[in-house]
Amino acid sequence: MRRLSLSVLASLLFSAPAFAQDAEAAISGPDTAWILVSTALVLLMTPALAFFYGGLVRSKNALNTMMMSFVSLGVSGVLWALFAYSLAFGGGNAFIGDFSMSFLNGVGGEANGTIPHMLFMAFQGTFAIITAALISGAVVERMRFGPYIAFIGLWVLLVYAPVCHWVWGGGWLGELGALDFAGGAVVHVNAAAAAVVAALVLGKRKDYGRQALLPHNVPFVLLGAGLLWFGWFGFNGGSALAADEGAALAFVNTLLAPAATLVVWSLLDLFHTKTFTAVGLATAIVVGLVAITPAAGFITPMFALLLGAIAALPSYYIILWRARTKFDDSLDVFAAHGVGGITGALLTGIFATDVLSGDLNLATQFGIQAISVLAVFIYSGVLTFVILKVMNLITPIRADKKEEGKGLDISAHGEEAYSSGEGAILLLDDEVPAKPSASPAIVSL
Amino acid sequence: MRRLSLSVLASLLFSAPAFAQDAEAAISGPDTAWILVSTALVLLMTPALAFFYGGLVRSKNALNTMMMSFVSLGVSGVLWALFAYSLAFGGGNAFIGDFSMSFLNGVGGEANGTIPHMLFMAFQGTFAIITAALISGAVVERMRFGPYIAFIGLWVLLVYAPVCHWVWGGGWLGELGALDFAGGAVVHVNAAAAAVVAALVLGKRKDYGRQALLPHNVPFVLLGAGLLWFGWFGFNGGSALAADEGAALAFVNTLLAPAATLVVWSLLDLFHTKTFTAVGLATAIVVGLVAITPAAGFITPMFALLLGAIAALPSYYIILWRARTKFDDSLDVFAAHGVGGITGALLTGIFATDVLSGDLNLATQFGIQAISVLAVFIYSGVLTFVILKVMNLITPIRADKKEEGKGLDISAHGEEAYSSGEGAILLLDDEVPAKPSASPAIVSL
Amino acid sequence: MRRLSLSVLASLLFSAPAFAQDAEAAISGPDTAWILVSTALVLLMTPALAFFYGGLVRSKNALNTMMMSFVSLGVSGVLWALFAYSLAFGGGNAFIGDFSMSFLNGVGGEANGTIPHMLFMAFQGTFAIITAALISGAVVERMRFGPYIAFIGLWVLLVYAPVCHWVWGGGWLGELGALDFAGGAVVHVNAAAAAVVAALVLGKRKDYGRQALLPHNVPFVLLGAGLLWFGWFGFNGGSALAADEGAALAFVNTLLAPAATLVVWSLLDLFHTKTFTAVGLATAIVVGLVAITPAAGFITPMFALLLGAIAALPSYYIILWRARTKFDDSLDVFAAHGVGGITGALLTGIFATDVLSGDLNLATQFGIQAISVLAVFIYSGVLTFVILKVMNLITPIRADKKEEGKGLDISAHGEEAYSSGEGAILLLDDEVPAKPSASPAIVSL
Amino acid sequence: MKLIKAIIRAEQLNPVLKALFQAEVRGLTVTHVQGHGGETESVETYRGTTVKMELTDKVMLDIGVTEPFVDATVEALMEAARTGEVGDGKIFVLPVEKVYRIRTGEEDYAAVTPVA
Amino acid sequence: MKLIKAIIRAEQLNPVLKALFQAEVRGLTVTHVQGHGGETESVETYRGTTVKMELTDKVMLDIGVTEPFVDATVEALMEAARTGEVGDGKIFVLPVEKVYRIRTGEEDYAAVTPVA
Amino acid sequence: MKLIKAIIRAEQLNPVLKALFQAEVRGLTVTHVQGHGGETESVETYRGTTVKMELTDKVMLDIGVTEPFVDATVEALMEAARTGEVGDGKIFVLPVEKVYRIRTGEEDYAAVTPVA
Ligand SMILES: Nc1ncnc2c1ncn2[C@@H]1O[C@H](COP(=O)(O)OP(=O)(O)O)[C@@H](O)[C@H]1O
Ligand SMILES: Nc1ncnc2c1ncn2[C@@H]1O[C@H](COP(=O)(O)OP(=O)(O)O)[C@@H](O)[C@H]1O
Ligand SMILES: Nc1ncnc2c1ncn2[C@@H]1O[C@H](COP(=O)(O)OP(=O)(O)O)[C@@H](O)[C@H]1O
Repeated sequence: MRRLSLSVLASLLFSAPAFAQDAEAAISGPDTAWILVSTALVLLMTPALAFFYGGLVRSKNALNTMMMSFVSLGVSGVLWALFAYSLAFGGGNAFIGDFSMSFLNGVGGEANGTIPHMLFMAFQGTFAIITAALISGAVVERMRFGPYIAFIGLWVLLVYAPVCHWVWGGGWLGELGALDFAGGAVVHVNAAAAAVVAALVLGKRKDYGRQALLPHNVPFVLLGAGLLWFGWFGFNGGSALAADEGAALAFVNTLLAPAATLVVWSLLDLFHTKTFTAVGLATAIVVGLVAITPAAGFITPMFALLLGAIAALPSYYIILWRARTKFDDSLDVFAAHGVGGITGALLTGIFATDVLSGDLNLATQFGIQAISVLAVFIYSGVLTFVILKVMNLITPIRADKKEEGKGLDISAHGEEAYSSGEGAILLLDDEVPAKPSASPAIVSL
Repeated sequence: MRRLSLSVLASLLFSAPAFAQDAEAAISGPDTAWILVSTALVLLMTPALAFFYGGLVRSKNALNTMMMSFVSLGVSGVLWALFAYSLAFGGGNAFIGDFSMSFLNGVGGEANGTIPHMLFMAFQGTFAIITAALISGAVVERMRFGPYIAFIGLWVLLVYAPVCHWVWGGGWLGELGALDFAGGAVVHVNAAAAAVVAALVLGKRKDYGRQALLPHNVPFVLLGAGLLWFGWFGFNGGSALAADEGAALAFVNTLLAPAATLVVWSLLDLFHTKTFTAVGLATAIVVGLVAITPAAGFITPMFALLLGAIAALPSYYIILWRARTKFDDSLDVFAAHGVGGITGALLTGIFATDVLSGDLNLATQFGIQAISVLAVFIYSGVLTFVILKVMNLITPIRADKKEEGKGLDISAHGEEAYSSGEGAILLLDDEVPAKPSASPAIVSL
Repeated sequence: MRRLSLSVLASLLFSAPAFAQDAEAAISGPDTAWILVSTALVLLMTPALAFFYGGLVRSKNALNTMMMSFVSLGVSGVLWALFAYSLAFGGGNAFIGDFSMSFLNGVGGEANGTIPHMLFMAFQGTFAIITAALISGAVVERMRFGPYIAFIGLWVLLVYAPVCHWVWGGGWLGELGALDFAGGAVVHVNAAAAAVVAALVLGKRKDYGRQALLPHNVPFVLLGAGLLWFGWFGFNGGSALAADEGAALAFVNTLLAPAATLVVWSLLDLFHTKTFTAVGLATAIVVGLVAITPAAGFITPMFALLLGAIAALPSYYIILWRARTKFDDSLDVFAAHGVGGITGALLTGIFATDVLSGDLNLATQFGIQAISVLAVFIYSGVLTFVILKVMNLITPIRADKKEEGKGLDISAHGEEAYSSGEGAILLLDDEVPAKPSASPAIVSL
Repeated sequence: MKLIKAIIRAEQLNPVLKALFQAEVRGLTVTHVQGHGGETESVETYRGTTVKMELTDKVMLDIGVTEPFVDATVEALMEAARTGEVGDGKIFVLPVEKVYRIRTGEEDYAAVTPVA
Repeated sequence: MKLIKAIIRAEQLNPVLKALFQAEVRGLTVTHVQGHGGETESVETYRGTTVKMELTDKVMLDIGVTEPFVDATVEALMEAARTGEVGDGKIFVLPVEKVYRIRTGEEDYAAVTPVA
Repeated sequence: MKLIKAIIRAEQLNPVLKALFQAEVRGLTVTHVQGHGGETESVETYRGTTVKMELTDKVMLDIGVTEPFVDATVEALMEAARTGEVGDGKIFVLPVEKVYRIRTGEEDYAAVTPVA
């Protein structure tokens, strides 16, 4: 592989982008315009997630949490272009693609469907970036940052790419007829399974269950939720890969489903806490968006409302339950993305217009949907377990107690999120300690 | 009506979306692409407004204020799809639509103009969402949240939908020839009238006029203003309902008018306060955007600059005056949206290209514009008064003095916007009080 | 000129926008849709920059720093429409345009390329706005706000407009064959040269090099970086002025280059500080975006990865070096935009597909690129020096020591970014001092 | 010399300042604090986690005064800070051995002259 | 009357509050502070600027108690705030001349009755 | 034992820390406060509402020292905190009855040994 890819690299680097004449004929301007926008929108979802997650943690871990999303923009983005895109969408077999398009070999301006091939690659790349970042919600406030980076890199290659291949790259789940419009299984169930396993492997935060771990900045959570919704129009609407009625349908459903989730969630909140919580509302938006993702292009708007409303229930009660257990899935990735994604995927098998019209058999389709969810959950969970355990043999993946106490912003990033500069003494060059950890403890009273 | 809509619902739920062959012919890809984007942009305006408003209040009411915008995404969004769209755009008569499209009956992928009908519905829905949220600026820091939700729900159905029908849905103001490109009257004057009445009905905040009530986070105000401007390109540019010169004109005017308002406002600020205030600049952006809204597609860019410049004056001085009165329109919805919208609507009657060219008679058009503004203001004001007064008979709409003192974040949402977690004791299940308000006062020194 | 422009103004104001029939034929819907979106995206970059810069300064200067970006939306926006667009894109000669399109004379809905002329004007206008705002990073925390406004106004007219003309408006650099896809020289090198000179003319902050001047809000820096990336898709992707493979190429490169920069930068950070800094990551994103800007449409995606990776090095080390000197380019505009822009512009001369294919001669093209960078740097630097020195004769451009100590938020804007309202006494009308500075010192213990 | 330490409601700070200035007390220092006393605690919920907030926002004043001013200061505080509801706060009077004015090096009485 | 001023680790605040409440000490005031003592300083880097953070977040408690409660309060603090690592903090006991309850005007002993 | 309470300008904190460390004073606690004294107030305007800011950001130091260190500490403070402009702040020296080091339970002199 090494040799191959290097020669591929060489050929790539020194050939002009392939703007074949006849390929251009098939490219549609409107579709290209819409997917350009959609790709930008999906890219924005990763910074949005950084704020959604970052606001939910304590301020001493705010930067670390945000960085877990932001770093995926680099790591997953680069790996996607180098290998993962080919592993996901290269020919290959029913289980995985191949290396034929590594280093973007043959990924040029020619039409793929009605848009330039490289744009399709980029659009899909933004999905890989956000999916990896989603996992971080389960490991915040305690995972070491270096191992985290290594983990998401490996995960994109070994988990995301094959699962994506199964459903959208010509793999077995797609062949089987699984309906997953924009990534209920590929993105959300996939990330949630990894999150569950990662939370269990890392163990709970030392303060979990003993102290109240409160969101340090709820407005940031709302900002994240607002931007996520905005970006999700590209996620779902763009998955139509055209600027047509299909995109409009996916778009409208992405507006209505979370609106319904929000309403039902607020009522549940009112019933259980006598108040309307803001964190709850932000969570509801995400749950509604997750749930409509697999269904967006397959169901009518009224069913989207219904699906959104239904989806509030399981996620709401799983969160209530989870908070009482020792399972420290810190930011409830499982409840929001796992349960939301499963609910959406299963309901897609019931509400899909083709099912309702009888074109698809309900029992069969529901079974296929269940299989797709199960297969993705198990594969992602098992692989995540193996990756983390192997990594842990090489280097500890969990921050030590002292780092966790002090907060990971200082220990992993050498920065504080909010700082007044008071008591910060400027070090001149010769005073800078060789290694921060080596600075000797100053003995004082 | 109940019976009808249920059967409509049934027929809707169990029929496939209507993607008629011949309808597709009329759908334009570019127009669809642009309106997809525009709808997403307008949706983003509501979270943007949450930050604009949220930054202006005290931190103990930050979440409550933001939630007043966010909750509209759910309540107004769902109601729009269920009934309000039909009430606004259904046939009906000169004053209100009908229930023919309730539950999105007949709102499918077929062309409406050159875009899918359901996309048009969604685009218009985002207008309803933001309009309802705008009102909240007049009632922050003192209105109870439950009644607020009920109020905006009723308001969307009873005020927004009919007024929208008058102007854009085939109603009497449209027939009369009122020019309202993107909602000067429908959105801004409408919301402002409701705001004025709501502020008067609720009364002023207990600290108003006695203490300095300062913005707790001016950067959030600027963030809100920036995102509002960004979203407004969809609001005005999208109102052309096509990706053509008309959209370009509306777009360019939406860039230039607020720029001019910003410059004039800064000069007024310099003159009156010897400084350039940031809150002033953010306000200027909104005022400029409001003022250009009714005119965006009807006037030339140079007139947009002029209109933006002129619009700064009345709003600036109304704010100066308002702050000295007992009229606690807390975040100056009237000055920004009411006065800005009226200025814009009236100037549209003078600067419109068709007026300047003589195709329309200046005096007549100006009169029509004045009538449209007046009619909307009165209708919205009166209905708001009735709704609030009736609601107040059922349940108090204003928070009690204690809640107001403590801040509504804790009393209405059981959360704090910014929290360090110190002094927060985790309650185990059996310790959770049945009702928060029932927790007995602990007697201490 | 005065007389001319007034008559132009008159003719403009009283003539309908020129939507010529035959012009319309040439307008492309998809291209228009994409450039509408791109223009909105580029506009958003200025608020984004406000947060990127604003988070990096101390909280007592947060508003001032943000206002330096926001005010450009007004000043540069208005001046662009009135004169600068014509100076940049009007016929003129090799060095500067003319006044033929002042007051948007003749800038209507007719096709310019495949989009409405006025949309092209607006798109270019958003570039002028952000370029002027970029300079502010070098002068924060010490420049007086009034002179700053005057400076950017003059700079847009006297520096930005001509330089833009040289490269894109039919001027000598374009003629020479300089490749600058979206503004490596026009925007980034241009702003950086002004920044260097402005930092030197103003001198360093009084605390610089003596106290630790820490970012007061790193999440804001990340928010800014995220929104900048999002907006940059319009900046680079929109510069193709069409929704085609060219736009897709520029877009994909804008995704991949910063991803590579981010990875390399993180490794450098790890090597030098043993941590992954968040401020570093945010900076890396900007550097990668800057570097790919001149190259975006000219190189293949694999070369974009390579270019992004390389670009990390010079900027990283220049920042390390700069922080140890007395050169207080406070937010490293030179390192990020100057060095990044130069690296990008030069590598464009090497990696451009036309160069690699032999269609362009490498040595020649590299030389042209070097000339373009040099010419822009010198012109911008010299003119900036002259403007600032002349301004300084009229009024001091630097805040006095007391204002600087107190922070410019209070002295220049009469506001605080974050305020609890405690200790703020409401002044009644008659108590408001005529001039803030005139309030007599109250003698106390 | 005494140091008067008063813990009051945050919302009473402005009237208290006004009352102190009228009592000719012009020098003081204010700290944001959180207090626990007899007030009802609030219950908050974050995603299923219920917490009881033991602390309430308060403001603490440190006022250095010469003996003759002690009573006037305490009276001004008592008057302006009182609402009558539980949670109004406490006043502590502490002995001070020495006071310096940093700007001039003046000591004790002279260091706070305008007050005494 | 004494004023007990304790500087403790922020993360020990909740156990300390619990211990104090068990010792029947119900009135107290909490301030966010930053301390310098024997702890290792952290080094931070911002764009090539390296700084040493001399101060660590701590929490300061001000507790007014009557004499009989002094020892119990100090003991509760010592127990609940101790981790055994450098940086646990200090307790200062200061004399108080007078205490007032703002709500009622009660003085001294009565002003803090439930405590003593 | 004494508790030295100094209120200084926020911008003088770093030089003050340096001076204290040189005077071998290594233990101290810092609080963000806002002070009112003889400084010029600033006037701010928010949408037509004009307010006068009565309080200025300051920093308060609490330093527990043994008697022999009192003078050195006060001198270090006076020197490093002084700018000569109105608003430099005040120093209060309070008597302390007892000091404990939480980590070890050491008392008084021993509790602050390195200082004394
Ligand atoms: N013993 C004490 N020591 C220090 N601060 C106290 C003490 N008792 C009360 N406080 C402060 O005073 C505030 C109000 O006290 P509380 O006992 O609730 O009021 P009241 O005096 O009206 O009964 C508390 O929140 C706390 O900050
Ligand atoms: N002399 C002092 N005066 C005031 N506060 C002190 C003093 N010494 C220590 N402190 C406070 O106590 C905290 C812990 O002190 P330190 O000496 O590090 O701990 P230990 O007592 O475990 O040796 C410091 O961060 C500071 O806030
Ligand atoms: N009597 C006092 N009690 C407590 N703090 C005081 C007192 N007088 C002044 N201060 C504090 O000292 C700061 C500076 O005091 P000021 O009187 O303005 O300075 P100067 O001593 O230079 O005249 C004030 O902002 C306040 O925080």
